Amino acid sequence: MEKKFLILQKNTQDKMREKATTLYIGPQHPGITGNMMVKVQVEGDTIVRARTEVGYLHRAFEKLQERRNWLQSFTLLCRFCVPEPDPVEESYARAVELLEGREVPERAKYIRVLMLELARMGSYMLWYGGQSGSLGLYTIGQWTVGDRNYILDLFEELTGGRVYHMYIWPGGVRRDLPEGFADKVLRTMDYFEKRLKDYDDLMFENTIFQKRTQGVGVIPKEKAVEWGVVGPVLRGCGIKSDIRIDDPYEVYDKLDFIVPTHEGGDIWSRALVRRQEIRQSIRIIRQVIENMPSGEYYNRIPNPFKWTLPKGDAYARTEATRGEVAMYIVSDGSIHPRRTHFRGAAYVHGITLLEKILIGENVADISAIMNSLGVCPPEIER
Amino acid sequence: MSFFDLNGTLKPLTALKQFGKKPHTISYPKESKEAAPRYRGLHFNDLDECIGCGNCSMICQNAAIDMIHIDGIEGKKGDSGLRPRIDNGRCCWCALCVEVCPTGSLSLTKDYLYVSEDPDSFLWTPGKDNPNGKEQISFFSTEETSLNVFNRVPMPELEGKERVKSFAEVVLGYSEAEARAEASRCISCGLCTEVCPEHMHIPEYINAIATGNDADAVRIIYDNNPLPEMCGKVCTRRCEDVCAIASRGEALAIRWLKRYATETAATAEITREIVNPEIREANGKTVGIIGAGPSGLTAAYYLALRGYDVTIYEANAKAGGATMYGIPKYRFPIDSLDKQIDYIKSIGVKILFNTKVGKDISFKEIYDKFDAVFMGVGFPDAWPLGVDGDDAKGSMQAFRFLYMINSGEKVDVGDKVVVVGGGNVAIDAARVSRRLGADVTILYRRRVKDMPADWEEIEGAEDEGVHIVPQGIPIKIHKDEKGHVKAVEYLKAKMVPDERGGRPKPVAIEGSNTVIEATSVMAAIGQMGDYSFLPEEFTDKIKIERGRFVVNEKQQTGDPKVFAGGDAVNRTADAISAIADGFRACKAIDEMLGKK
Amino acid sequence: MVNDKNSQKIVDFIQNWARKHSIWVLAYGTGCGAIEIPPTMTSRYDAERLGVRGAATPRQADVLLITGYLTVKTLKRVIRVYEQMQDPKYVIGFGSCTINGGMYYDSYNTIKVLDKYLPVDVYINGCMPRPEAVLSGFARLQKRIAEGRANGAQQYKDNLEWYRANQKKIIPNWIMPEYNW
Amino acid sequence: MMKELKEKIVQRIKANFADAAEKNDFNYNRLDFTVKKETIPSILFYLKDEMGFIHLSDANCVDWLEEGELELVFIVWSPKDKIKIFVRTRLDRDNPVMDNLDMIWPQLNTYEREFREMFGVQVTGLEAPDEFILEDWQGPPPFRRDFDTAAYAEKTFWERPGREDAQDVRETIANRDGEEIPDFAKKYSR
Repeated sequence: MEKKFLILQKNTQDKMREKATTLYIGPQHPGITGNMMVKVQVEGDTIVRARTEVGYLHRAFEKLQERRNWLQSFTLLCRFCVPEPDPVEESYARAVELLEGREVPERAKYIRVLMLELARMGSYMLWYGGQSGSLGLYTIGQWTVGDRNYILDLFEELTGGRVYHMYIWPGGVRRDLPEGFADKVLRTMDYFEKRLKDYDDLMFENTIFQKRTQGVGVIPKEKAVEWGVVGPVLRGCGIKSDIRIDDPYEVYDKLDFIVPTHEGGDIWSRALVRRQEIRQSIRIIRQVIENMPSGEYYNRIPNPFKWTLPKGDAYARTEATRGEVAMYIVSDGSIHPRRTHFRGAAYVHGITLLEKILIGENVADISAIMNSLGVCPPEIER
Repeated sequence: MSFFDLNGTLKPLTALKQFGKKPHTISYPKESKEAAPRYRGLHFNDLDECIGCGNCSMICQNAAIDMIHIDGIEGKKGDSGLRPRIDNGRCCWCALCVEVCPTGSLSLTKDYLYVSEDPDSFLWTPGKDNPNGKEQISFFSTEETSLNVFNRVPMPELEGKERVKSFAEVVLGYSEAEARAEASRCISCGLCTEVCPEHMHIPEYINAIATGNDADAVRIIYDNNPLPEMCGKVCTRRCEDVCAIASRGEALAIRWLKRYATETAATAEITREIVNPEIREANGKTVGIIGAGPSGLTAAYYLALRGYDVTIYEANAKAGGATMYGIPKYRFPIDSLDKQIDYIKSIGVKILFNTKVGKDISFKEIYDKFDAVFMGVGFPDAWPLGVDGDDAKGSMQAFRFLYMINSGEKVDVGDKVVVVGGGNVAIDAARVSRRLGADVTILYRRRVKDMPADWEEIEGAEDEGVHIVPQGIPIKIHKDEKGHVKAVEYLKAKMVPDERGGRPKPVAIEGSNTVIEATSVMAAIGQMGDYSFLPEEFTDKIKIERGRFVVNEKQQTGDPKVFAGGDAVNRTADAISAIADGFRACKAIDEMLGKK
Repeated sequence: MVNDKNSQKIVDFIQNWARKHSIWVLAYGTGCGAIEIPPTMTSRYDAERLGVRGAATPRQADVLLITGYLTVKTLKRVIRVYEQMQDPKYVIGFGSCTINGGMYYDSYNTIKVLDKYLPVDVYINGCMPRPEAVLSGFARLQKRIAEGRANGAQQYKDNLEWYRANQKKIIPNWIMPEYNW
Repeated sequence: MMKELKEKIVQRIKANFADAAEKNDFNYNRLDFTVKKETIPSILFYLKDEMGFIHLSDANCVDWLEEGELELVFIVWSPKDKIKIFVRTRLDRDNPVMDNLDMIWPQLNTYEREFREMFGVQVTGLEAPDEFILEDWQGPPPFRRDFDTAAYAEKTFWERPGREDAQDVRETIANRDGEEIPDFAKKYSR
């Protein structure tokens, strides 16, 4: 009887292997993140092989920037990664400043941090919706994406645009804070602090969410750095790594905040890291508002039509919600960039890492895993 | 975790408590949230304020902005007559166009709704398509936020106290770094070229300086101006009046940049090497030119380049005309003039000095000898003051005074000089007198701001301690017993608005007589021509009206063979107009003789 | 009865009225415009009030949103998606880049003029169009449906050859099933 | 502190890789090494395994058209020392060949696919599908400097008509006053 069962089992397994099916997930937003395709081979509903296919959003920004001058290039930047455009703008601005040796006023640095942290919150609000939506919990998305509008309202008031801010540019920021803006930010923060409890109730306390995420999409801790894992995903593996601390920029070294980590390396730990980071962002924003110095907000660039940068290259890294993003610029001394390159966290997370960790997972979890890795296809293809 | 997790099952149900809450849904389109005060929506352009410089279309990285003609808007000086039109099928509302608009006429509004089923309807002429957009302006640029660099790089100068000690050049010239910085402020719109009588290629040479190609800048400058160093130092620079940057800031220092470029070529030989002009083969035609002033030299230079055999007859010992004898050396040193004359001579222009037409050689002789004749005779005489006591010793014309000083003669002006007039000649005479050690007062009929002299000159004079008395009309020169000037009596004037809309007129206030002591009085109220060299047989063809030759648009007089230019022709009476006359005459002569 | 002109009018009216109030959108955001779709759909703006809601597959959807630039690679998929959709179907072009290339006008990989490849019923201007603009775009589409003028699909059928030629010009490797037109 | 650390790193690299030319004049936490392309795998291995530069931050290709070379830049980061090192090398532009490096960092596989597709770099030993971002691309590698994207776009795609009445400001003014801009000056017009 025992033996017969084993034979039966083996036969079934063989049959299944023969029947390994290829599934095409996408290109219609497989992870509610953007257009890309994951081609998976499944046995039953277990993935045995995964290949990504990208290129649906390739606009050749890096090529286009070569045709634009140093200032004009700046307007393209926010389109690199749509949910959170500000880190890209910031890293470009800082790379240019690094290459040129341009000083940035203290106030501008504080405003930049304010922007970055608001953007982080906005992006995490969208992530809440995506992460829970990919598991079938749609109510959370209704709340968080709806509440995200309050952050976008702040952006609109500060920069004049809801989604594309085009605000952080070389030399500082574009406009000073409008009157009464600090109070509005604080009020919004108060609101979010209250709401975060609701999100917890619905998401982290929810059995469905716990069961679907714990132990799913595990990244081994010892391999994580080598595989190029960065940001909240790496912190979700229990490794404390944050560019804001390791390679501090703007005024992050003057601010007091915690870098949360969680052992486990699964979706659940990553979600917990993000959950705590929102609280840290609120903390940073409060500090920034409190310590905001007065003075200049912009160190004027020369006439943009004749603005040249010295020969050389510069590389500036920024911590975004997806992890380390960076801008590499090369100047040949002319008014146009010789080459720019945007290093997105998703470039690594969305291709090699995803292909690795999808193996052995359930088909139904692809979307959740992609979301938890912060895969942002427009950032991969640029 | 147990199989059944009670807490985790019940907690999500707390969402039910939201039932009673007021929703935050905006019931668009019934109600709508107003866009933020800084919202970047559709464009608005103040069509009257816009000068059509096209800066917006240049910064647009999407090539979304076209400059087009709009009915009802004509081009004029300082306005190209074109207005921007945005292709909303390209625009990304980055508002860089707003940031670089020199006038601040372009802005973005709170209005953002534009939904249409016709894809061809997305061309948007701001200001024309939303005439009421002004009330909705949200994103605009101020002097503070604008990306134009409104502040000029200051020109290094000698200190006022230092200056009066000698005739050393006051303006020291830009260093290379300063010139690059100043040149890089230019937005290359080219509005300036229209008001330049000579239409110099200003954006091009400034751009060449900005990019570090000084040699190219020199070549571009010499393309239509053979005396650029002179222009670089003393030009009246109308170009700077219409500079787009000047609408909210300080105009580009176009003159100083030209000066910088020409000074990079230190000698005539180096100039020749850099410019390396193409000299056409001699074509056997000859042109005679009367007067080696700016117009004559210009005509001579470009005719020589075109292969003509050119001879200039100059009455004085040196070439340069009014720029040699009328402009003090602290503004225009003799070296830099010599350098340019040497360069022009090196092209093959012959100059016969100390040859006064009408005395040393007759006009008829020249007329018969050459295939064409160009007269750049200028205004060698000055108007007398024409008040009681004008004949006193020590009463002179400022222009004569400058002539004597520049020829190296010694003039005793005493220790108190009164200069009457408000033009550059008056300021020059005053500042020269300061250098001779006198206390100087300038008497001018109108207000200081009405003075036709360059503001920089007026400021310079004040720095050097020249006293300016505005709104003073001289009525009498008092003489001492030896017939020498003792004092000047003048009436104070008040400004009366002109009914016809012209500039306000000074009207003397009766009984406000004031007397200032003086050892010399200089009249600087204008110059006039001397046409005695012209024999009568020509005067019926070569007409003179109101003291000036009558010419057509090709600088041709009634006699087709005779051309004229310079102060004796144009009303603006400055060097650049004279150069323009000379260049035009050259082209006309070439056209006329080339056909034969 | 159907042949009767007046009754046809009534039928059309009822049909259009019904269609107008249930425009289901295919959840396929093609470009950056997709970022303003979640806010439009969620509680703050709540597009479902207008009968706009997401549909999972092309077969169930009425509206194809081209939310921004289309790369050549995506265009191929979009054409296929569009052809799979059933009548009535409409296309909304989002943002500048669908109209005349937008900020990608000189990119080698994005198409510039959407209506050369697909029939577009309504364009929404903006970069990004904000949710209000998106809603007014839907409102305009509803109006056109009610007036019976949103006939992009009919245009596509009538001019299929022309569209096909344009599409094939930039998609060199045309391996696509032909749907029965 | 930082300076000494950098100095130490330079010493160690120089001792092991004779051909490494360093650039150490940055006033922030950065070092540059330029090496021959044959040295690239060994120096990257050494940096990662021996010196703690375990994080590959970025890999890049720059086209130096005028010099006939492609430059590869690898940026590595040490979480311990908090220093980033740029490792550069140059490839012949006409025949750019590099070795596959994805055994050092698996994500280099993706970068190499991009180099191959966008710059035409041949990567020996790379196992990956031919196409990465582009599909059915028939032109030259698009990120090379001599590929003119605007010209290609104009040739390949339509542009909406209706904008033909646009005028050039400089030209309009020049025409109005009869200015003749000489040809050699035109490159300085905007």
